[in-house]
Amino acid sequence: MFLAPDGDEIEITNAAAEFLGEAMPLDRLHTAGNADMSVALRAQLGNMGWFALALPETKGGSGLTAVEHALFFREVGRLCGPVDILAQSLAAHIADEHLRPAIVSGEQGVALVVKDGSRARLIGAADAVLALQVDQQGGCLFDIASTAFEERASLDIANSLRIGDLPQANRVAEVADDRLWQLGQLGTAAMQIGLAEVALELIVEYAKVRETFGRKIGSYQAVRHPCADMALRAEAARCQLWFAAAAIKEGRSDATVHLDAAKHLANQAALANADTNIQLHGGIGVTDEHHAHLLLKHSWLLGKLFGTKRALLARLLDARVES
Amino acid sequence: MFLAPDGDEIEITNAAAEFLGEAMPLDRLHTAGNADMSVALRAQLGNMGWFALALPETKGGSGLTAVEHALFFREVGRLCGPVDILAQSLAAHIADEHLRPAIVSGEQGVALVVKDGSRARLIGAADAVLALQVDQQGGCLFDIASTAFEERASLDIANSLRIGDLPQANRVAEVADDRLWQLGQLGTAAMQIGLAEVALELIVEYAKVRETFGRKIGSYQAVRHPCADMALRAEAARCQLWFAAAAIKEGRSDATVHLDAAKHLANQAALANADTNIQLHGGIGVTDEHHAHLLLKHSWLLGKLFGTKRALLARLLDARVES
Amino acid sequence: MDLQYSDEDRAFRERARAWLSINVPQTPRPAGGPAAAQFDRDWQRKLYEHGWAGVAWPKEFGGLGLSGLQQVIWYEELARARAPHYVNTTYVAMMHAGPTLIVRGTEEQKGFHLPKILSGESLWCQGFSEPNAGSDLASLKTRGVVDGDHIVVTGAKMWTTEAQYADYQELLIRTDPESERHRGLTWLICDMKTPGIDIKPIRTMLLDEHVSMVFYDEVRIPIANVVGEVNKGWSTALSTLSFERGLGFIGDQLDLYERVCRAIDLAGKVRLENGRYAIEDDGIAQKLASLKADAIAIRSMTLSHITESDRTGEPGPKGSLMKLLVTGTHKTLSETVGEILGWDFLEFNGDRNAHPWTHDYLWSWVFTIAGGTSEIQREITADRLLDLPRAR
Amino acid sequence: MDLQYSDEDRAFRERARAWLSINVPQTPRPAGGPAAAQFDRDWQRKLYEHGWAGVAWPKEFGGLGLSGLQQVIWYEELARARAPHYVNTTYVAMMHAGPTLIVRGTEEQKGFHLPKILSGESLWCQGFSEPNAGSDLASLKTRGVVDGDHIVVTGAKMWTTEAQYADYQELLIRTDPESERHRGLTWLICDMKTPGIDIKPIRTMLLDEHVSMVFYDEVRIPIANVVGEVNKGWSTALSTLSFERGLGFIGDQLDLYERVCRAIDLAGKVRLENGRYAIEDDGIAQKLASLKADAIAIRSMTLSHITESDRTGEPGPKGSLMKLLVTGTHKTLSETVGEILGWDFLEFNGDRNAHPWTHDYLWSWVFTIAGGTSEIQREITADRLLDLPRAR
Repeated sequence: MFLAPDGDEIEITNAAAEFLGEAMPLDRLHTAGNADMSVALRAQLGNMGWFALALPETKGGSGLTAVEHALFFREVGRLCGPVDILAQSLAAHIADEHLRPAIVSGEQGVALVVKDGSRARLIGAADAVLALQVDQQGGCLFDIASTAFEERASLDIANSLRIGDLPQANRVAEVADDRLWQLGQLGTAAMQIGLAEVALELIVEYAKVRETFGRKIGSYQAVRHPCADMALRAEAARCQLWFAAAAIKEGRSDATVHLDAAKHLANQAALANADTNIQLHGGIGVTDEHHAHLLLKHSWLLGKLFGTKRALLARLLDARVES
Repeated sequence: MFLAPDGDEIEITNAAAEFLGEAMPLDRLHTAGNADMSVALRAQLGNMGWFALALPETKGGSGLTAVEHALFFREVGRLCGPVDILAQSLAAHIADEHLRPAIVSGEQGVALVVKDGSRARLIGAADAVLALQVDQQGGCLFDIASTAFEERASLDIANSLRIGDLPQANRVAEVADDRLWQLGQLGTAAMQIGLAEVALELIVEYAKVRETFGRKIGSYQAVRHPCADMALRAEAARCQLWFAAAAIKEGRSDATVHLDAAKHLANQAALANADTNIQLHGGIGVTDEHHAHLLLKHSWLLGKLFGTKRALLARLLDARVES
Repeated sequence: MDLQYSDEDRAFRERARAWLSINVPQTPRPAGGPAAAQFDRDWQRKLYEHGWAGVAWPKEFGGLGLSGLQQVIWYEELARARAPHYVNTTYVAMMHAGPTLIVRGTEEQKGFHLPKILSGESLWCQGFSEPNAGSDLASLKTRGVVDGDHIVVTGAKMWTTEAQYADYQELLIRTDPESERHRGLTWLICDMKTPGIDIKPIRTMLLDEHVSMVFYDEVRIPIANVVGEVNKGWSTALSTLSFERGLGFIGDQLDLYERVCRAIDLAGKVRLENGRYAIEDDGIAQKLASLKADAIAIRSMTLSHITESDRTGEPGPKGSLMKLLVTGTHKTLSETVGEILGWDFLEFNGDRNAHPWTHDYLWSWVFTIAGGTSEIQREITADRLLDLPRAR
Repeated sequence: MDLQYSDEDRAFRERARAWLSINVPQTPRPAGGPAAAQFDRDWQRKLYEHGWAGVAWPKEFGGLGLSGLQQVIWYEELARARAPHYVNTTYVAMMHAGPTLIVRGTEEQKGFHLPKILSGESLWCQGFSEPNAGSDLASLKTRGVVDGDHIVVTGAKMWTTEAQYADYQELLIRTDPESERHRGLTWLICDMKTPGIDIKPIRTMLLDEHVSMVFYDEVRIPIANVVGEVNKGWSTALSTLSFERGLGFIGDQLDLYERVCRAIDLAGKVRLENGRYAIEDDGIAQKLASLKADAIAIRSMTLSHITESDRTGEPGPKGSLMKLLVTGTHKTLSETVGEILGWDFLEFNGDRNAHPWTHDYLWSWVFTIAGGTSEIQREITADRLLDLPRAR
């Protein structure tokens, strides 16, 4: 047993961090029009094979596991990566051999769909021709090339938001198990944790240089102690993510319980850390040019995907883990 | 309009503080066997007329108002006064002219009764021959002289706890309005606020003298900021208590809403301040000889009387106050 | 202890209510920009012309000279009539620039500025904070050099609210270059049209530009514009701050209760993801009810503090507690509505009329940071109210 | 990253489970007093005789020399078998006195004490804290004066757990009267039967006497009992503390999940004042489910940290985070049960078997204060993990 990134896992993490840091730096979100995956970014990610990381080799993927999937999306989360990256990766799992290559390569874009009452919320690039809807029972891929969705103002800067009705007739792929849901949950939990970690790093860095009343703010307990709490939230969620990812990789019977716990802790850590990061920065933390609000807004979106607080807690209440 | 103790109100507060400080100092609770009102204390309080403070002059009372009632019980709360003081005061309001003198004088003791499922919890001295049960619909006084109750171990040091069945046939007085409930709620809210204030005073005093790592602990933000939060909780609850007491005195139509808010805030302030007081004291705060635990344990009991969290919040949700 | 209004109080309330019921603007205030500033000026002019301008100002300076309690009545009636919110582009002028001039200004300053403020002709902004002087104001560095009968100002101010529309500024600078902390500062009236001033709006995470950086490049300000004395500006600034802190949040204090009630209504109409009405979730219902208790207590605290300071003639030391409670309650309320609203909460384009709850949620941090962070309010409470040993 | 146990791990678990299933005492441990101490000695002796004593101790000193992960397995099996809790009167001896002697003791000290500890013959207590040296240990004042081949100790220790039943004590004193803070201290083995020692139990708010003050009136302790060097005791004390902090809470860490599940069961059986089952209250249900997530994460954190330190051979710097999370979760759980249990929660006579939830609630503060308060754990985290500028 070893519950932390190890060996090749570290290599992949580093490679992802390096690639993503150049391809979609957090700074991009301070320029208008950079929500969602651009065509260029999609092609780049496709070329590098990132959409096929956890896709079986038999389907032309890298055949890696839930663990690498989680590590990759943690890096995506550190940069407030658009969630269409996750939609694209998941769609590759259910597309058939005709559709799959265009998804894996990034040629065709995939948006993520979430039900909101009787309507559908669409998250992802406007040029996406496919839309992926996932729940615990399975997943479904829709052709939306000729469907109009209404654009809504998005609080989140990293993703645009549309609303409309899915063309139920245009189902191009379907699956009836919970694999996609698990990968989606793992991916969003990992993104939230990456985000929670960045929030901590930003404030710790600032606390070491910013002064008030003649001292570094990092020497005040009013800053130090909330930072310690941020570190704790990130650490607990991260360790739980490792456990959940390994549990899925190994097909443990209680993997879904561990996943629900991981997503719940990740949701909490991301929102609370993003919040505290703004507060401890003071005035500069509420400016548009600072990263702080990007994290806060993006964490709200991720909190709505693959397990919201109430749904997760309702499942956890009766669930049991193996010892 | 003036929303703080004023004129004669201050006189009465000071008189109560002085009398109670001698008659039932907080220190008494560090000696075993001092739970509840002793016969002697009851007689003393009776002699001084404290049980008849808010009793109409036509009934032989001082004819003062809900405001003085609240101020008196805030002082009682500062000393973790037994709740049978409140039961005794309330019982005087419904007893008839034959029974009343023995109650007002403290000759006969009154215990407080609270329903717990199908059974009755009795709070107060074992020699009480009367038991008062109050709810929002009214109040009822039982003769329990010949009823056996089973003693239960009491977490609270200031009151003993018994359980049993009320002798329904032995009703010696009854009333069918909410006056008693209001005075009970006001009294327990006031006691909680007194308790919350003492918790704050104890830690502020200690923080000015206790040193760690070469500095007074009161100079650390890890102590200062929780103390500020304690002050805030006490202040908000206290101002709301003033409003509620005055609203009852003046017969405002929204008085019960203000009372519910006051009790809720008082419950929260007392428990949270008692908790923080222990924590910030460090090791000494968990010792039996320190006052800190007396406050914590007593606040649990007061939180169960005349409005628990759920009941108060359920009523507040739909209630409206006048502007 | 009593809740009775005097006959005078009641008469004032009736008069105010009657006038407001027919004079409140029928069009909503524009969300921002010059149109909003013009709207505010128009409303202020209307108040002025009908004798309602300056509720807190002494009568001798054109105000109504109301007691604290009557001011509460006024703000309650404003809220009841859904009149324009008192926090607008006239706020700085009315709430602290004017009051500062009244207690510290020269006769010339008062004679020139006060009528313009009351009538809405002059809008003011504040020039205290700097990039490196936020809650720690006394570390400010913008400097002024006396040159003949002028002071030449160079430096930068930050977080200046509505600077774009202001005619004048409360400007606090360091005129003694050798000085440290609170010494050697000067409080100036700065005409915002003086050459050398450059305003750079700061976009916030609310997607608005309600604050700016203001740069000063050898800006020449007449010495006659000094309020108080040269190098003794801290004393004048304390007056300004005490006005800001005293009544600075009164509208929000009184407004919170109605906002909680609106959230409760909302929770009865909106369904959670699980299909139930939000109000049927015990956790949400309890949180909302608890917020209502807080809002009720905030009004009681307001009345308790104001009636007490009406009697003593001085603001009490509890403004920091009030700010902590108001901003904390505001934040918890916003978060709770975020939980209720679901996906709709995630829609936001900066328009507070279109997305009020999301706007207010984001405003939470402005609220807990601006005017002294919550951390500083706890420090002030520990120092002044609890007399604990200093941490700083 | 993997969750696989090695064959050796699995075999160990099976052996442990089999042995425990037939050897766990059938009578419950007495709530306290000498009978409890005797119970602990008997259980330790049984473990020793069957080769299960000292799971964390190296084999050469009679322990099992287990990896961290195998220790986790052992504690999991103890919990599963409902074996006596590892925090008992043998705790100090087994968890940090013995390990300190192993790394810092002389051959004589090890040869004499270690077997007695393993076999339950010697119970130990800790003598570090003082009335004015709690979380700030380095301010201790109990002094020792070298007199021939003895050190003569005078002063007082506080918070000494189970001092009444201990045979020996880890005693940290100031032997250089001119020294300050961490310098000039000495770590001694103190025989509790030495003349001049007076033990005064401290009654706590749990109504127990599990801690004491220990007074030393010219207590003569042989210099041969110094562990490490005279005046260099801080270094030895750091070893002791690192053992205490490393595995100090492992049982509680693993136990929390079962306690949360018990609370959930309880909530399904108990009715609230409003007549509904506690579990039907959304707020309570959500709080319990959230606590379950915390408890699950605590086990994952334990495994992550332990498998990492098994590899590096060193305990990581995250013990403070673990203590914060475990003690915080414990407290929230206890409070939640307090909300569920109603009047029954208000019954308490000090007997943890009779009133387990109320006992655990009161224990919350012992837990967040003893062994370094939560405030200190946040300080340590800020210093060592986040490398923030020092506050102290």
